[in-house]
Amino acid sequence: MTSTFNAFDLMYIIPLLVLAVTGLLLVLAESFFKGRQRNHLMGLAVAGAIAAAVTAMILFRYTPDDEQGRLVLGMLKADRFAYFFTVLISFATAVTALVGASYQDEHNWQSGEFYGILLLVATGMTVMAMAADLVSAFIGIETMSLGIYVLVTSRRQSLRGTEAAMKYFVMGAVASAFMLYGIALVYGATGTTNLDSIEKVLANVQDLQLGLLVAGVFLLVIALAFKVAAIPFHMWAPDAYEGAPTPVTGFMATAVKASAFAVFIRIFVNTFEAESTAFGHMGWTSPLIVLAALTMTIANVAALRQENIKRMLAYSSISHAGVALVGVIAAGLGNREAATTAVMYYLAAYTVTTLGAFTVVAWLGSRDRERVLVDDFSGLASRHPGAALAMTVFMLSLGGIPPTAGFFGKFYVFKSAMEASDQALLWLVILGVINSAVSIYYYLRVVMTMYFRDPVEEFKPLRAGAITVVLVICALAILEMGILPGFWLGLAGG
Amino acid sequence: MASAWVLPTILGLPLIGAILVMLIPRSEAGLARGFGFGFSLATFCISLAILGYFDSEYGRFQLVVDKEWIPGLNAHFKVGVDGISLWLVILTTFTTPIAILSAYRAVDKHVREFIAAMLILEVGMLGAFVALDMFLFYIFWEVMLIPMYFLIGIWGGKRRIYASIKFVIYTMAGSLLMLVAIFYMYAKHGAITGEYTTDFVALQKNLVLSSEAQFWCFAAFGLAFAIKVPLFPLHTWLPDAHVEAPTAGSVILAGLLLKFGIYGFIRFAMPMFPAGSQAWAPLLAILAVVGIIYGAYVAFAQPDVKKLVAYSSVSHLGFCVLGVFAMTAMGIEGSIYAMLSHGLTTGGLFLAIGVLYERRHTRRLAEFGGLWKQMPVFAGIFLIITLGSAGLPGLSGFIGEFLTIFGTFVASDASIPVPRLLAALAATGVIFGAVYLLYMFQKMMFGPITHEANRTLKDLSGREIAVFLPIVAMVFFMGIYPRPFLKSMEPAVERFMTTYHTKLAQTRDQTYVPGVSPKQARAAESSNPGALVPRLQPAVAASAPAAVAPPADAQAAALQAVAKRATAPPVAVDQAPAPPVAVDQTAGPPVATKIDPQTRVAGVKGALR
Amino acid sequence: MVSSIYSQITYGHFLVLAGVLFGIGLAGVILRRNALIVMMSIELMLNAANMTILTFARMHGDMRGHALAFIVIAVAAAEAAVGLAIVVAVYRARGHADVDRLSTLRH
Amino acid sequence: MKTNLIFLIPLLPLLGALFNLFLGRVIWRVAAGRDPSRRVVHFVAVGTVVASFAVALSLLVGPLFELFWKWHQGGKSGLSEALTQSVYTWIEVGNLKLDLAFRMDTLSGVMVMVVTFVGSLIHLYSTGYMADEPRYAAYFGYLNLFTGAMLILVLGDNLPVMFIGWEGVGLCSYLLIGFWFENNQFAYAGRKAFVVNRIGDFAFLIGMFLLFQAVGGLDYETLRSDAAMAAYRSPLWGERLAFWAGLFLFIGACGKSAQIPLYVWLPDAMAGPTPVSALIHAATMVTAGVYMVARMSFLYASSTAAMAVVAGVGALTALFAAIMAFAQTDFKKVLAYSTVSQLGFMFVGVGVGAYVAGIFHLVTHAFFKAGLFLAAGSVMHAMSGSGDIVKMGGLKKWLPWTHKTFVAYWLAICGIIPFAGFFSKDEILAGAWSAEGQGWLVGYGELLWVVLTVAALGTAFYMSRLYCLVFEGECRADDETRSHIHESPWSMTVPLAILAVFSVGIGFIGLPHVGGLPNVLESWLSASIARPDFHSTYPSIAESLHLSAQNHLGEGGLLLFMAIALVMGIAGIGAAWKLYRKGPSKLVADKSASGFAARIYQVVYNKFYVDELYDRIVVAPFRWACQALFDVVDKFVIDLIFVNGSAFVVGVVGRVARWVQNGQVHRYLGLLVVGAGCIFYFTREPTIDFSYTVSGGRVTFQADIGAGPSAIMSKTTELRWDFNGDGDSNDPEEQRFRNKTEAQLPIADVGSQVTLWYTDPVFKSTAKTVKPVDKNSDRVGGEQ
Repeated sequence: MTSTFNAFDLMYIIPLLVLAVTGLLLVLAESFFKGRQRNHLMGLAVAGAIAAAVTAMILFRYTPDDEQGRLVLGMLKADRFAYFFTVLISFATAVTALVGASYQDEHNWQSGEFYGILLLVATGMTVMAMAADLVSAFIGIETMSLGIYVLVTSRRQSLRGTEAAMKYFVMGAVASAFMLYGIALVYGATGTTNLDSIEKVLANVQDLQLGLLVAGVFLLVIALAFKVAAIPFHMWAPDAYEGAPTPVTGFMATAVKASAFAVFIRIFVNTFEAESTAFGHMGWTSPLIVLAALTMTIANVAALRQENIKRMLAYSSISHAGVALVGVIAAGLGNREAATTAVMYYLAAYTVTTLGAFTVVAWLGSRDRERVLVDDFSGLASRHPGAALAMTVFMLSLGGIPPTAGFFGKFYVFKSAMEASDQALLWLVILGVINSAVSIYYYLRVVMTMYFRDPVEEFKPLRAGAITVVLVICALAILEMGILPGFWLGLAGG
Repeated sequence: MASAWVLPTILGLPLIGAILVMLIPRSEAGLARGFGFGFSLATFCISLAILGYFDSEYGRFQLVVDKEWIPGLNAHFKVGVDGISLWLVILTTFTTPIAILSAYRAVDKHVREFIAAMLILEVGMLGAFVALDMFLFYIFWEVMLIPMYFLIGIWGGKRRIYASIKFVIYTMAGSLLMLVAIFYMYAKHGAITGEYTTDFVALQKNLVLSSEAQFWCFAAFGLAFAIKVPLFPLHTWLPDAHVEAPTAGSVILAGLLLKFGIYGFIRFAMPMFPAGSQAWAPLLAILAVVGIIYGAYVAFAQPDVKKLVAYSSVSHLGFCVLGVFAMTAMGIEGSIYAMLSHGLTTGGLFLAIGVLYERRHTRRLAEFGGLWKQMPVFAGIFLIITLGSAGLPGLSGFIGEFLTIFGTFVASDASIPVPRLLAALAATGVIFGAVYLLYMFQKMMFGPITHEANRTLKDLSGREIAVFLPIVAMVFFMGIYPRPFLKSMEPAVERFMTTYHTKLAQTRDQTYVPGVSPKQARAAESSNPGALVPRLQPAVAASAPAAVAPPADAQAAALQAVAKRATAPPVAVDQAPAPPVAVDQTAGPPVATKIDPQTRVAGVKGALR
Repeated sequence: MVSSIYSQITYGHFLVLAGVLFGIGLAGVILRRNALIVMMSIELMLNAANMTILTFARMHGDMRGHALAFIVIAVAAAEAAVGLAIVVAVYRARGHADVDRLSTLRH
Repeated sequence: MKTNLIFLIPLLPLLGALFNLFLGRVIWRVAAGRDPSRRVVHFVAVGTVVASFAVALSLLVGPLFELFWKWHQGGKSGLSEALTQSVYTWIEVGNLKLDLAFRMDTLSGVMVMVVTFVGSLIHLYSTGYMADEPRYAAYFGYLNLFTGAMLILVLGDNLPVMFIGWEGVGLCSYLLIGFWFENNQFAYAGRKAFVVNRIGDFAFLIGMFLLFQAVGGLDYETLRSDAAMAAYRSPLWGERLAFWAGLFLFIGACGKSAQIPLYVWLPDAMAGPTPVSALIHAATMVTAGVYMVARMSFLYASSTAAMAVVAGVGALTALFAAIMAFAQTDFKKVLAYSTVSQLGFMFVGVGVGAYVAGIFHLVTHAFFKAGLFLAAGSVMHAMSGSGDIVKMGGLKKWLPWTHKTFVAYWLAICGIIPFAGFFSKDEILAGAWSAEGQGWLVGYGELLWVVLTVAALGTAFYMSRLYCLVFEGECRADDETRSHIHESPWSMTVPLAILAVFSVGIGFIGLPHVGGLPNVLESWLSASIARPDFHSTYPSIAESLHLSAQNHLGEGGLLLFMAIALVMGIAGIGAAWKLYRKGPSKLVADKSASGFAARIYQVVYNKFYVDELYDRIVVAPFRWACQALFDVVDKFVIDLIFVNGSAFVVGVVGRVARWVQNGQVHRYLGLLVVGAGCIFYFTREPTIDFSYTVSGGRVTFQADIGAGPSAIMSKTTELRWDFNGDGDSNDPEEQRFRNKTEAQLPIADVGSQVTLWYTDPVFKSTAKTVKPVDKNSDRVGGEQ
C-alpha cells in the first residue's frame, strides 16, 4: 500500500512531536545554563510534558470511540488507546521532572541533561504506545531503553548507580536482541512487519510457515516479558530500581512498565488471535499464564522480608505487573474490550500510586543520605501527618484495599479474567487474590512503622514545594478513581 | 419514596463528621471529642427515623435507594433495610456514641485521628449492614477493617502490632476468597441472563448455580463470615485483638464487628447458596456447639479479664450460629436477638473493664477484689450486665439463648444432624456461662480488699453513669418486653426461609447452566446479539431428549426473560443411571469439573484442568 | 562454477548461520566476564538478527526488509555507544570492568 | 375467670425491691441529700409484702372461693375454673406464643398464702435481726426481690413464666447467701448455690422443650388437654415421653429443692443471714420443686416410672439427710439437713400420687421449719453470733420465749399428736404404704413406708438432740458470752409466737379420714390437682396408680399407722433425751472413740465425704480441663502451628526468593535463558478432544483440536481415527476420514471405544484421546 505523506497526518501525532522537540531543545539549552539556573530547564521540561498531555487529551476527545484510529505514515496508529497512554506517560514525566529537580538540589548533583533525556525517553514511550508496526515498536523500545540506561547513571560518582546501569544495560541489550530476532522470524513467516497486515495474513493464508511464526512469537513474548519484568526475567529490576536515583526509579517502575504493556496489547491482543499461534493449547496465552502465576506469587513472597523500601517497591511493582498480565491474558482469551479497559485502568491506577510512593521516598531522603530503609519511616505520622497520610493511601492502594483505585483496578482485572473463556482462569484469579492477602502484610508494615512506632531521629525532608503538590494530586486521584471509577472506565473504553 | 433520604444521611453524617474532625487543629482535643460525640448522636437520632418509616408487616427491603455508581461494572449504590438488618443498624448507631463518650479520658494522644477512625468505622459498619449491592457490601466490609486496624495499632496495648496485623490478615484472607465467589456469581449471572450486575436482589432472584458450585461458593462466603463470627477453630485473633484494643475499640469490635459474621450468613451466604448451606450446615452446627463449650471452658482459665470476656463472646456467638443453621423461625429470630443482646451486654462488660482499667491500669483478675464495698454503684451496674450476659430470665440475654436453644431443639433432621443432642449440649453452655461469669464477678467484686490501691478507688462519675445507663435500661427493656423487636423481624425471617427453600428446590431439579464460550461470544458479537440464542437452540433442540423438552413458546423468550430453570435446557443429563445432576458446565474450582460438550470451549482444557 | 556454488546455498543455510551466530553471541554474554567481550557478544547477536531479516527480505523480494536492516545497524551503533559509556563509567568508578564483581546490589 | 389483680401480688414486692435498691436511694439523695432512713426502708419492705398478702387473701376469699364452691357443689367433676390474667404477650415467634400470664387456683392460692404470710413474718423478724446491718436497704431489697420472684414462680400460668420465677429465686438466693461477701467462703457458697441451681435449670429447660415439641404449647391448659395426655404416652427413647419430660423437670426440681444428687449447696447456704435461711431455705424456695411436681401432676400421673423415681429419690434423701444430721455440731447445719430430709418426705408424698399429702406437709413444714430457723436466729443473736451447739446448753433459763416457741416447733417436726407435723407426715406415710403403680416393684410402697418411718425416727432423734444440747443441761458457754445472753426484742419474738401458734393449729386443716373428720385441705386442693384415684380428675389416663389410703387400709388401718408414727416420734425423743439430757453424752463420745463405731461416726460427721467427692470428680477436673484446653488447643494447635506457622513458612520462602538474587549478571542471564526454556517446554503440549452425537442411527464425530486455529490447522493436521476399537487406524472407514475433523458413520461400524490421534505439525508431538461411546441411547455424548 502506498503511504503517501501528507502534512495533515502529522496533526494526529502532535503530542509526540511536542515531546521530541522539547527534549531536543532541553539538550541544547543545557549547555547555556550553569548550576542553579538549571531549575528553569525543569520548568521547560514540565511545560513540555503538560503540553503533550493536553494535546493528547484534545485529540482523544476528537477521535470517535468506535473508529479504529488513523494510521500515520503506516508506522504509528493514533487511536484512543494511544492517547490514553500518552497522557499517562506525560503525567509520569512531569512528576519525575518535578521531583527530580528538588531531589537534585538536595543531593547536589546537578545534571542539566537529565530533563532532556527524560523528555526523549518519553518520546520513545509514546512511539511504543502508538506503534502500528513491529519496527516502530522496536525503535520506540530502543529509544526508551537507551535513555533510561543513561538516566540510571545520571549520578556519575555513585557506585551503585553505575553498577545498576551496567546490569540493566546488559540484560536490556540481550532482550533487545531477542526481540529483534523475534521480529525477524515473524517477518519471515508473514512477509510483513505491519501489525494490521500480519493480522490479515494470519486470518486466511494457507501455506503459513507455522514453525517460524511460533518461534518468533515466543521470542517476542520473552523480550516483552523482560521489559515488563515478569518473574523469570525480572532479575534486573530490583537492582536497577535500588541503584537508580529515586525519581528515575519511580519513572522506570511506572512509565516504562505502562508503555511495555501498551506494546504487549498492541502486538498480542490486537494482532495475534489467542489461538492463532499454535503455541500450547491456548495459543500465546499459555506461556503468559505461567508467567503471570509465577510473577504474582514469587514477587509477593520475596517482598515480605525486604528491609529496603525501594527494593520492596520494586518487588511490589513486579507483582503488580503479574496482575496486569492476567488482564492481558483475559484480553487474549476472548474478553478483549473489557479486559483491555481493565488493564488500562489498572495501569493508570498503578502508575499514579507508585509515582506517589516513590515521591514520598525521595522526599524523605536528605543531605545525600537517601532514607531507604523501612525503619527510617518510623514515627513519620507524628512529625509529618500529611505525608504519612498520603503514604498510607498509596500503601492501601498498592495493597488493593478499598476504597482506593488499586482495589478497583485489581477487582476489574480479576472480574474480566473470570468472564474470559468461562471461568477457565478461576484458579489464576484465586492465586491472585491470595497473593494480595499476602501482600497486605508488607504494605501495612510500612504503615505500621509510620504510625505505631516512635520517631527514631529528626527528619529534614527536601524543600517540599513541588512535592506536596504532587503528593496531593496523586492521593486525591487514587481516592477519586477508587470511589468513582465510572469516569475513568469510560475514558479507558469501558 | 419519601423515606429515601434516611439511609444516605446516616451514612453521610459520620463521614462528614470524620472529615470535619480531621480539619480541627490538633490542640483542640476537647472540640474533636465534642464533634465526634455530636455527630454520632445525631446519626443515632436519625436512625430512629428508620423505625418511624419502617413498616414491620412488609417482608421485603424498605427505604431502598438505588443510584447508578459504576456503569462499566453495572454496580449500583443500592441500600435498603429489612427486618434482619434494621435492629443491627440501630445497635450500631446506639453503641458508637457510647463508645466515643466512654473514651473521653481514656484516649489522650492523637484524639483527632481517634474520633475520625471511630466515625469512619461507623460509616463502614452502617454501609455493610444496609448495602444491597454485593460490590458495595464488599467495599464497606473492607473499609471497616482499616479504622479498626488503626484503633488497635495506635491506641492499643503492648503487643498491639502483632494483634493488629493478625486481625487484618486473618479477616482479609477470608474476605478475599469471598471476593472470588462474588466474581464467580457475577460472571455466571452475566452468562445466564446476559446482563452483568452485582445487585444482590437480582442475583438472588435469577441465579441458581449447580449444587456443586453452590458448595464451593458457600465455602468461600462461609470462611469469610466464620472468621468474623468467630467460629471455633478460627477465633484466635479475637482474644489478641480485644486485649490490645483500647476500650472503645473493644466495645465496637465485640458489640458490632462480630455481628457481621452471622449477618453475612443470613443475608448473603444462605439464601444465595442453599445447597451449599445444607451441605455445610452439619459441620458448622457442630463447630458452633464446640465453640460454645470450648469458649466457656477457656474463658474460665483466663488470668486477664478482657480475654475472659473475649472468649465469652466466642461462646455466645456459638449460640447464634447454631440458631441460624437450625433453620427454624425460632432459631433465626433467636440468634438475631442474641446478637443484639450480646452487643449490649458484652459492650457493657468491656466498658466496665475500661472503667477499672482507667483507674487501676491493669486487667489482671488477681489485682481486683472486694470492689463492691468501694464502688457500690459500679458493682450494681456491673452485676446487672454480667447477669444479662449469663442469660438470666427477665434480662436480654435469656430471650436470645432461650429461643436459639429452643429453635435448635425443634429443628428438623434435614438441617442439622442430631438437633436435640446439639440443643442439650448448647444448653450446657448456659451452666458454664454462669460458672465463669460469676467466677469473674466474685474475683473482682466480692471478698476482702486485698490490694491497697483498691481502697482508694472512686465510684462512677456522672459521665460514666451516662455511658452505662442506656445499656442497663436496654438490657432490662429487651428482657421484659422483646415483642417489638421480634415482631419486626418476623416477616423478614419468613421471607428468608421461603427464598431458602424455593431456591433449594430449584437447585435440586435445575437442569443446565448454559455458559457462553469465547468463540461463540465473539461470533455472536460480530453477527447480532440475538443470533446467539437461535444458533444455540437448533443445534441442540433436535437432540434434546424428550424428558426435558421445553414447551415451544418458552424457547422464544429463551435468554432474556430467563427464570433460569424454565428455558434453554440443552440438557446434558446423562439419562441412564445418574439422577438429573445439575451440570455446571464450567471448570469451576479445579476439584471436580464436568464439561458440557455443547459449549465447545475452544482451547480451554488440557494444561489448565 | 561460482554460480553453481551459489546455487547450492539456499536460504536455509543463511538462516541456520544466523541462528548459530545468535547462539554464540548469547553464550558469549553469559559466560565471559569482561564487559567489553560482553558488549561484542551483544553486537554479534544483533548482527545475527540482521542477517535473518536480510535473508527473509531476499526470500520475499520485499525492500522493506533491507530498510529494516539499516535501522538495525543504526540502533546497534547507538546501543554500543551508550554501552561503552557505561563501561567507562564503571571502570572509572571501580577500576575494573568485570561484570561478575559488580554485585554490591543484591538480595 | 379473668381478673387483673393477680399481677399485683408479685408486682408489689418487686416495686418494694426497686425502691430499696435503686429508686429510694436516688430520690432521697436528690430530695434529702442522704439515703433513706432505716424506718423508711423496712416500712416499704414489710409493707409491700403485707399488702401483697392482703390482696392474695382478698382474691382467695372472694372470687376464688366462689369458683371453688361452685365446683364443689357441681359434683367435683374434673378441675375447677381458676382466676387467670394475661398481662401482655412476652415472646411470639413462629408457632411459639408465650404471654406473661398468671393463674390463681386453689393450689397456687395455698402456696401464695404460705409465701406471703411466712414472708411477712420473716420480713418483720429481719427488721430486728438485721438492725445493725450497714447494707440494710440492700438486704431488704433482695428479700423483696426474692418474694416477688417466688410469687411469679407460684402464680405463673405457663412453664416459661414459672422458669422466670425459678431462676429469679436462684439469683436472689445467690445474692442473699453471699450477702456478707467480704468473707470469700460465703461468696463461694453463694456461687455454688447458683451454679447447682443452674444445673437444675438446664434440665428444666430440656424438659420444657420436650413438652413443647410433643404438645405445641407450654401453658397448663394445653399441657392438661386430652390431646396432650395422649401425646404423653407416645414412645420416646425407649420409655414414654411423659417419663423423660417428668424426669428432666424432676432433675430441675432436685437442683432447686436440694435432693440427693444436687443437695450439696443447701448446707453451705447457711452462710447467709438466718432470716434468709428461714425464708428461702426452709419455707419457700426449696419447696418450689414440690409445687412444680404437684402442678404437673397430670404429667407425672401418666408415667408411673417417673413417679417411682421421684418417690425413690425422695425416700433416699430423707434417710441420708436424717443420718447426716445426727453428728452436726452447728445449729443451722442441723436444721439444713433436717430441711433436706423433710423435702425428701414431701417428694415421696407427691411421688406416690398423694399430692395433697405432699402439699400439706409442705405447708406445715413451712411454718415449723421457719420457726426453727428464726429460733436459731434468736439463739445465735443471743450467743452473739456463734452457732456451735456444743458451746450452748441450758439456755431455757435466759430465753424463755424462744424456748417455749422452740418446744412447739420441735414437737411439731417430731410428729407428736396435736402438732401439725404429725398429721402431714402421717398422710405421707399412709399414702406411701398403700401406693402401687403399674410397673412398680411389688411392695415398693411398703419399702418406701419403712424407709420413711426410720427417717421419721431419725428426725425425732436429731431434733431432740438439738433441743437438749441447746436448752437443757447447764450452760457450757464461756462466761464472757454467758454475760451477754439476753432475750431477743419483741420484733423477733412476736413472729416466733405467731409461727408457734400456727405450728400447732395448721395441722387441723388436713385431718385424716378417721371418724368422719373433714379434710378441708384435700377437698380444697383436689379442685386443682389430681385426686388420689386419677380417673376422676383426668379420665384420659388409662392406667395409673390406683391409690386411696381409705379403701386400702380402712379406718382401723389408718389409726394403726397413726399410732406407729406417734410411737416412732416418742421413741426418738426418748432416746435423744436419755443421751443428751445433761449435754454432749459421754456414752456417744467413748463409743465413737474407737473401733468400727468410730469410723462410722467419722463418716457421718463428714457428711459421707460427698462434698469432697464432688470436688474431686467435678470441680477439679473442670479447672484442669479449662487450663489444658486453653494451653493445648488455643495456644499450641491453632496459634503456634497454623497461624504463626504459616507466617513462618511464607517468611522462609521469601528469604529463599531473596537469596537467589545474588547481584551477579551472569546468574540473571542464566536464569533468563533457563526460565525461557522451561516455559517453552511446559506450555507447548497440544491436547485433542472429540465429541459425538448419536441420532437417527448415525453417529457424527466432531474433533476439536486444542491448538491452533481450526481453519488453518485443518490442512496440515494429521488426525487418525480408530472407530472400531481395534487399536489401529488403517481400516477402510478410518482411512477415508484421516485428517478430517468431521466424521459420520452408521452406528454399526462404531466400536465400544473410539480413539483419536493428533500429531502437532510444529513440534511433531502426538496427543491421543480414548473415549467410550454410549451407542444405545439417543443422546449427546459428553466427555467423562
